[in-house]
Amino acid sequence: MTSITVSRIRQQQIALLIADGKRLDGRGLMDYRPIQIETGIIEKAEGSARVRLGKTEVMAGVKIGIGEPFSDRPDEGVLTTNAEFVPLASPEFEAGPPGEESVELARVVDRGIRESEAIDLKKLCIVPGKKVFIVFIDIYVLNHDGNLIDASALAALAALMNTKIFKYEVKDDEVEIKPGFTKLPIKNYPIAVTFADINGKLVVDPWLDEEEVMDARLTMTFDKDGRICAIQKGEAGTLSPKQVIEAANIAKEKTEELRKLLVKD
Amino acid sequence: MTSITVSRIRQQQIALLIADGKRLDGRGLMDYRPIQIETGIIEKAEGSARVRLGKTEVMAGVKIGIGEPFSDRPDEGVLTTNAEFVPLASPEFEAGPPGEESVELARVVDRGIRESEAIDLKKLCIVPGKKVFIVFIDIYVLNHDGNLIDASALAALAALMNTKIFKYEVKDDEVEIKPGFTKLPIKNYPIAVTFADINGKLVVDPWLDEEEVMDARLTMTFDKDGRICAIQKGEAGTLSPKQVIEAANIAKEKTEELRKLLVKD
Amino acid sequence: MTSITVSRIRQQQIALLIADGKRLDGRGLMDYRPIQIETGIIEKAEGSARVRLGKTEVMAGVKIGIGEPFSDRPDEGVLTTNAEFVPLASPEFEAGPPGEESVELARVVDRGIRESEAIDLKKLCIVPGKKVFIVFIDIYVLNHDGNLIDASALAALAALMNTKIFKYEVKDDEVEIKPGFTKLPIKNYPIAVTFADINGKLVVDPWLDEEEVMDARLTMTFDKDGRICAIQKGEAGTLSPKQVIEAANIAKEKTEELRKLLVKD
Amino acid sequence: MPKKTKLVNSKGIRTDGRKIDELRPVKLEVGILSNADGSAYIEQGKNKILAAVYGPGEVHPRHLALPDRALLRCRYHMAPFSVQERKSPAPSRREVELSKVIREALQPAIFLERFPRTSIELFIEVLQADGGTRCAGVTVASLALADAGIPMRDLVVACAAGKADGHIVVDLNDIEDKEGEADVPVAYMPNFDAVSLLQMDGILTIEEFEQAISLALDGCRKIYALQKEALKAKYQAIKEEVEGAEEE
Amino acid sequence: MPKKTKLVNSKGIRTDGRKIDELRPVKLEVGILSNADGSAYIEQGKNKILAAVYGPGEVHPRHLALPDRALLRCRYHMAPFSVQERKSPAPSRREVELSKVIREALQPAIFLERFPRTSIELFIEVLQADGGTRCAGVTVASLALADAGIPMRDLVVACAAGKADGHIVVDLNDIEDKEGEADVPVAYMPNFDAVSLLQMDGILTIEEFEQAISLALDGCRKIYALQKEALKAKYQAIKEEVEGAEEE
Amino acid sequence: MPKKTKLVNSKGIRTDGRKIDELRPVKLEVGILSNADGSAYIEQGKNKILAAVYGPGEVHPRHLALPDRALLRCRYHMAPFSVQERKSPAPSRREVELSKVIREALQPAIFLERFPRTSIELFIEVLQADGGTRCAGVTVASLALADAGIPMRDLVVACAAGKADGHIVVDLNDIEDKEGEADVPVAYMPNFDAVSLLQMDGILTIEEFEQAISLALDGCRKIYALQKEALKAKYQAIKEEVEGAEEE
Repeated sequence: MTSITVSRIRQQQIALLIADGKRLDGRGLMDYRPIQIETGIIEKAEGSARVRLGKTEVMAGVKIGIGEPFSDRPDEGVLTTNAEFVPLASPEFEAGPPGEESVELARVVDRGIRESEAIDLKKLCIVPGKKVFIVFIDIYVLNHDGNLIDASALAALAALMNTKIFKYEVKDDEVEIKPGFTKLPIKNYPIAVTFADINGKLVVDPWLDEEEVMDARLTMTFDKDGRICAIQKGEAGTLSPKQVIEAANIAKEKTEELRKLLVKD
Repeated sequence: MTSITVSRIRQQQIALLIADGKRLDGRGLMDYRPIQIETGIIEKAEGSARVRLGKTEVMAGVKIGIGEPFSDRPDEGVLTTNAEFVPLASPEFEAGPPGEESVELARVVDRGIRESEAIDLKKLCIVPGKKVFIVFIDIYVLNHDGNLIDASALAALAALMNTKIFKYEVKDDEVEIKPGFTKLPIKNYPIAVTFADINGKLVVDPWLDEEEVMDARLTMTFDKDGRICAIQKGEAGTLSPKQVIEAANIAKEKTEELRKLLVKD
Repeated sequence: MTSITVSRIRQQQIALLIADGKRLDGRGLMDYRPIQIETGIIEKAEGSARVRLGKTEVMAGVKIGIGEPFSDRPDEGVLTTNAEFVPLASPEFEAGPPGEESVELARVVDRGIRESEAIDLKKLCIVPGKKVFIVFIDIYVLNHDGNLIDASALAALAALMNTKIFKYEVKDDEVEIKPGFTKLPIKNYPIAVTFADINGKLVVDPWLDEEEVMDARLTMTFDKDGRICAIQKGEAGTLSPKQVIEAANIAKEKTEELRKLLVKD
Repeated sequence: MPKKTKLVNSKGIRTDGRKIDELRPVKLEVGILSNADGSAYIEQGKNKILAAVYGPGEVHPRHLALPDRALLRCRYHMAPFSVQERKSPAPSRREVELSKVIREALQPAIFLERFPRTSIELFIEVLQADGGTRCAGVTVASLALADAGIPMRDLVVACAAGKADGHIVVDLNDIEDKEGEADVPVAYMPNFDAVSLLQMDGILTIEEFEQAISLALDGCRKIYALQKEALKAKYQAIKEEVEGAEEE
Repeated sequence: MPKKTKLVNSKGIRTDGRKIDELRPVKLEVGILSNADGSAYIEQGKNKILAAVYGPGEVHPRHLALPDRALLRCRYHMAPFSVQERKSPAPSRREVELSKVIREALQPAIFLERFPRTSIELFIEVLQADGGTRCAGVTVASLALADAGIPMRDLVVACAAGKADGHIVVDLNDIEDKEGEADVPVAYMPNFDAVSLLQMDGILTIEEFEQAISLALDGCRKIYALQKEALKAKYQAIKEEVEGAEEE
Repeated sequence: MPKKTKLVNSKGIRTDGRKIDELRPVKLEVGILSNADGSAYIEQGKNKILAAVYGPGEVHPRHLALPDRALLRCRYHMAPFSVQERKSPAPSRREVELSKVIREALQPAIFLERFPRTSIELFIEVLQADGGTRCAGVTVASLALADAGIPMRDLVVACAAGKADGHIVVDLNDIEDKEGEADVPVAYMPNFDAVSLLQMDGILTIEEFEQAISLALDGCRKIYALQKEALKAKYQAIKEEVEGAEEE
């Protein structure tokens, strides 16, 4: 049987190594694990992607529906992001309604996409005030080995970039589906980078064992123009203001690196 | 206090007798308990029936509402079947949302009615794509002494056959209720027969004590023309393919017998 | 840490004193604790009030929405009353969906308002059968020191009397909000008086320690014309018919007294 | 709502032909469900209500057990087909409130202290509703408790009175309940002259309220006699069964 | 629903080019998730389904533990993006039923009695649905159990047969499932000639049903061979890894 | 959404008359609810927020108890009437997230290890919301914890900064929060120069972000002074009460 509880000795080992600028799995403090991205893997979804970040595995599926706009934004499509900690991903995940961790995950990923205006929601209006496209992003965690946020943000963006919407015509306010597809209009490419603070030292892309010993977690999401579009600090530890600024500068660089996996110049 | 746990000795007794072709309550292996059916007992419901199968007692009520059709069947009424294991029926039933057993019961009864096209749903369309009749079948288990499926299927069919719909006129897509009633259009008469496999022997209509010792349960529903319209195997035991075919032939006969209780030639 | 469990000795003390016509906190049997009412404290709510009854503290907020009328009352606004036992009010309150006590509280307060026709719901119709104002009363218990019903009924009425509705025009069945406000049309002023029966003696306005020893609780709500508009007996004790009539006569007087806190002649 | 119906005519006769102080026909049966420890059935007008009792038995979850008495739990529930428009089977706020007041109405009659650390579960199922279901529910639940052999100080019986077209009337039916001016349900233990449930909605003067209470208590006393008959009938039936068996 | 599609053409060829007794391509992989104690993946047509097993382990909540055997729990669940219209992640009544029948289909194969007071948790996630997900779910779950090292009497394998355009056909795809005349999913333990899941909806004569069962069992036997291959491939891979390691 | 409002005018003055580095008026009160073990109230602009603490006390359910420290639980909740459109009392996903980050913001300040196997329950109720409720919630919760006598390393204080009409501004009000370009809530323990909550939404360059952090920390330090005053006032009041009592 698998146990994901890290023994005390291993915890000390991890922390000691990091103090020394090393990591138990051989990575440098600012190195990501190997990343694999596949898209279009679920033909029935309008968009889909699977991201493997080391042993962490996350899928994102995009479904397009038709519904009503929010009353304060009558001419914009609607984005809704949901995350499931599928119980096959970890002995600690349970079936049932989303817990606070999966709510946080979904909201952090959503924030990056929303604030960077990654999707051109204005172009998803069908009949102003009445009918708009709804973009459902469903994040599906299949194997949890740490840093779900970065993997999920990558999977969500990859799935969006892969999304096709059926063509349609509007007749008397009714939508008629026509043959063919167009691409979901994508305007920006937000990328999240997550740090773990372990005994005062920052590392990126913590794996599960590191997450178990980390004091604080810090996620910074940058848009394609190198601007921050979302931040989330997590866990009960603290960071100094200096660390935060330091992290921002590293994250900017790292997001540029990661963005190249999805966006070719 | 009543206990529904069958003692080990009694379990052995039941199994030994059945091996011998006999049953503890004196029935033959292929005999039903006495069946009583009353209809029209709930005047406020559009249709209703109570079935007593030995000490098992089940009510079914039919309510007719008006709602939207499913988008893929715009010109058909909607059938929805629900079953409540009312806690007064058994010390093992609990108040609360339906558990897997009552979901299964409702779905098996529903399947028989739906697949045999017992209700002529086309005739329940009011305004195509907009307004149709919704037929709510509510199965209410009042005393559980085994074989809830057959009792419920009988009660549901009896209640449907007993159902009246108010007359109406459509004006500008609005429904106006008129005086008088018409019968719910019934096209078929699905009847369920349930077997218990006890140590490799099949019996029909298991009572509660037999259900506690049975290895597998098999329900076969036949329509008025002697064709199978629903099957459900239950419990963790297995059946041989030969047993299954044997059961089908017996069930066909038995359903004809039971159907006569409701449908007079 | 605060404990709200009253010790046995204290219980006997309370009961003995009451048998003697006295109360532990020095009040007469038919005296209320000091009452403070503030209104308009939540500027974002259309109406609001806070009531302090001794150490009991209750807020009521009124929000106005627009929705559909009930089909059997197409030309009336809709009233809906909800009560939250906010967990900061008592170590015995828990976060989560309303329990039976908060449901009862909301329904008793609602009954007084509804039956006395305190709100002129006819004047809250916008487009008959289609659009009406919905009046949401939310009762928020902030500190529980007994007699939540009377405090809540007072807070709800005070909030309603304090409620303003935006002006509007109807164009093609659509509501257009205009500048300015009108008062919510109030027709009646229901006031609740609650008794505790302790060893056969009635007292009004029980505080928490008295509630813990009371045998029965009796709430009587009177309208501005001295007529009863709601009654609720609570707890597992009993009352004699004579006590009930006696209580009604006292309650009539007491409600007149309390009403003066809100309605000036 | 426009009041469409004349509830009491000039001769003092109500929509269902009753006089103002006349009860609807009441039919009571005891011991009709085989699994429950006790059960009973009532028809009062078109009300059709079943009650069943399980217990005293183990408490689940255990931490709810009381050291000095039995825990009484009560669920009042309406079948989806019991009312005009299909009711969702999930408990409504009304059902939550009625479960509470019915439990509190019955509790003072039961010697709960004889069964510490156990629970008594009471289930009331309204199969058809016709006004006054909480009162009929108390009446039938009381019989189910007795049938379960739960020791009681007295039977609890309930009956409503109210106001319809200006008249104080007893045992309101559905339309009187909905279109009448007031409804006062009362539960009562006759041997103790003790009211254990009392509610009111509508508008009444104190004088009218006194009258209503008095009419409701009269109603209670009449139904109490029927309760006792129903129990006697049950025991008679048992006795005959037993004696028949002995003679064989 | 108007039947728009010709499901079987005059040459006996189905919409996806298969003959009536031909299975869809099946791809099986064992041991693909690192956290689970056992896992497997199946593609059957466009079905894409993952299964994972945790256990035997502690039972939560504890009072559900069984004194004489392991508690088997099973969740069949569809991803929101697995079907045409987005599915709410909350379990539907259909998923509740399928979780039950799948659990009952697998249970007879497992030596639960060897692990009293523990639980075995089985999770089946349908990533893409294309008709026959419950059967593919049983097939892949069986491999996940084996991968977890849970001792089993036999692998359980499942396959449906049914009726489309009057023909009895094996392994229905999505459109045959929806527009065909009948669907008969069957789970089977070949070494025991034992059927552990059997359902049907649609309309069949007894003769057609016999044919369908026979075709379904043929399908089961073919997939059973693939299951064993997949397990072998997994152990081969492990063996090579180990030996590779030894050689280094 | 069309940006209708000019958030900062040409003189650098904001919609509510403040300068860009000016806080809204803050009013703090400690110890205002009699049942809670500790409580506090904050008004910041039109925000009106109550916080209450119960504990350390028994953990329910027990299996959640931690062997080496107290379990801190936190519920951030908005009253239905606290916002423009009535909010359902059921917790929204936003409230779930804020409950988590607020708990994590306060936890490092508390000596939880002194109370193993107990729980500390923190309830934050937003009675009126006006932008920046999570920060005001942290500030007031910190006082409630202190009022409950829970030993703390430092008070936690929180303040947001953000960007409105191109200006980096402190302590955003409702309209700046909704129509501004970015919002950066920060919680801080001044004695340790430690950030315990940090979020951002909107768009900022790194330079703007540095400025925002710096402004937010200035805001924190100012509110920290008010927190300490409020605590002092409370103890002064107690002291006077006690001394008054002694003099009598």
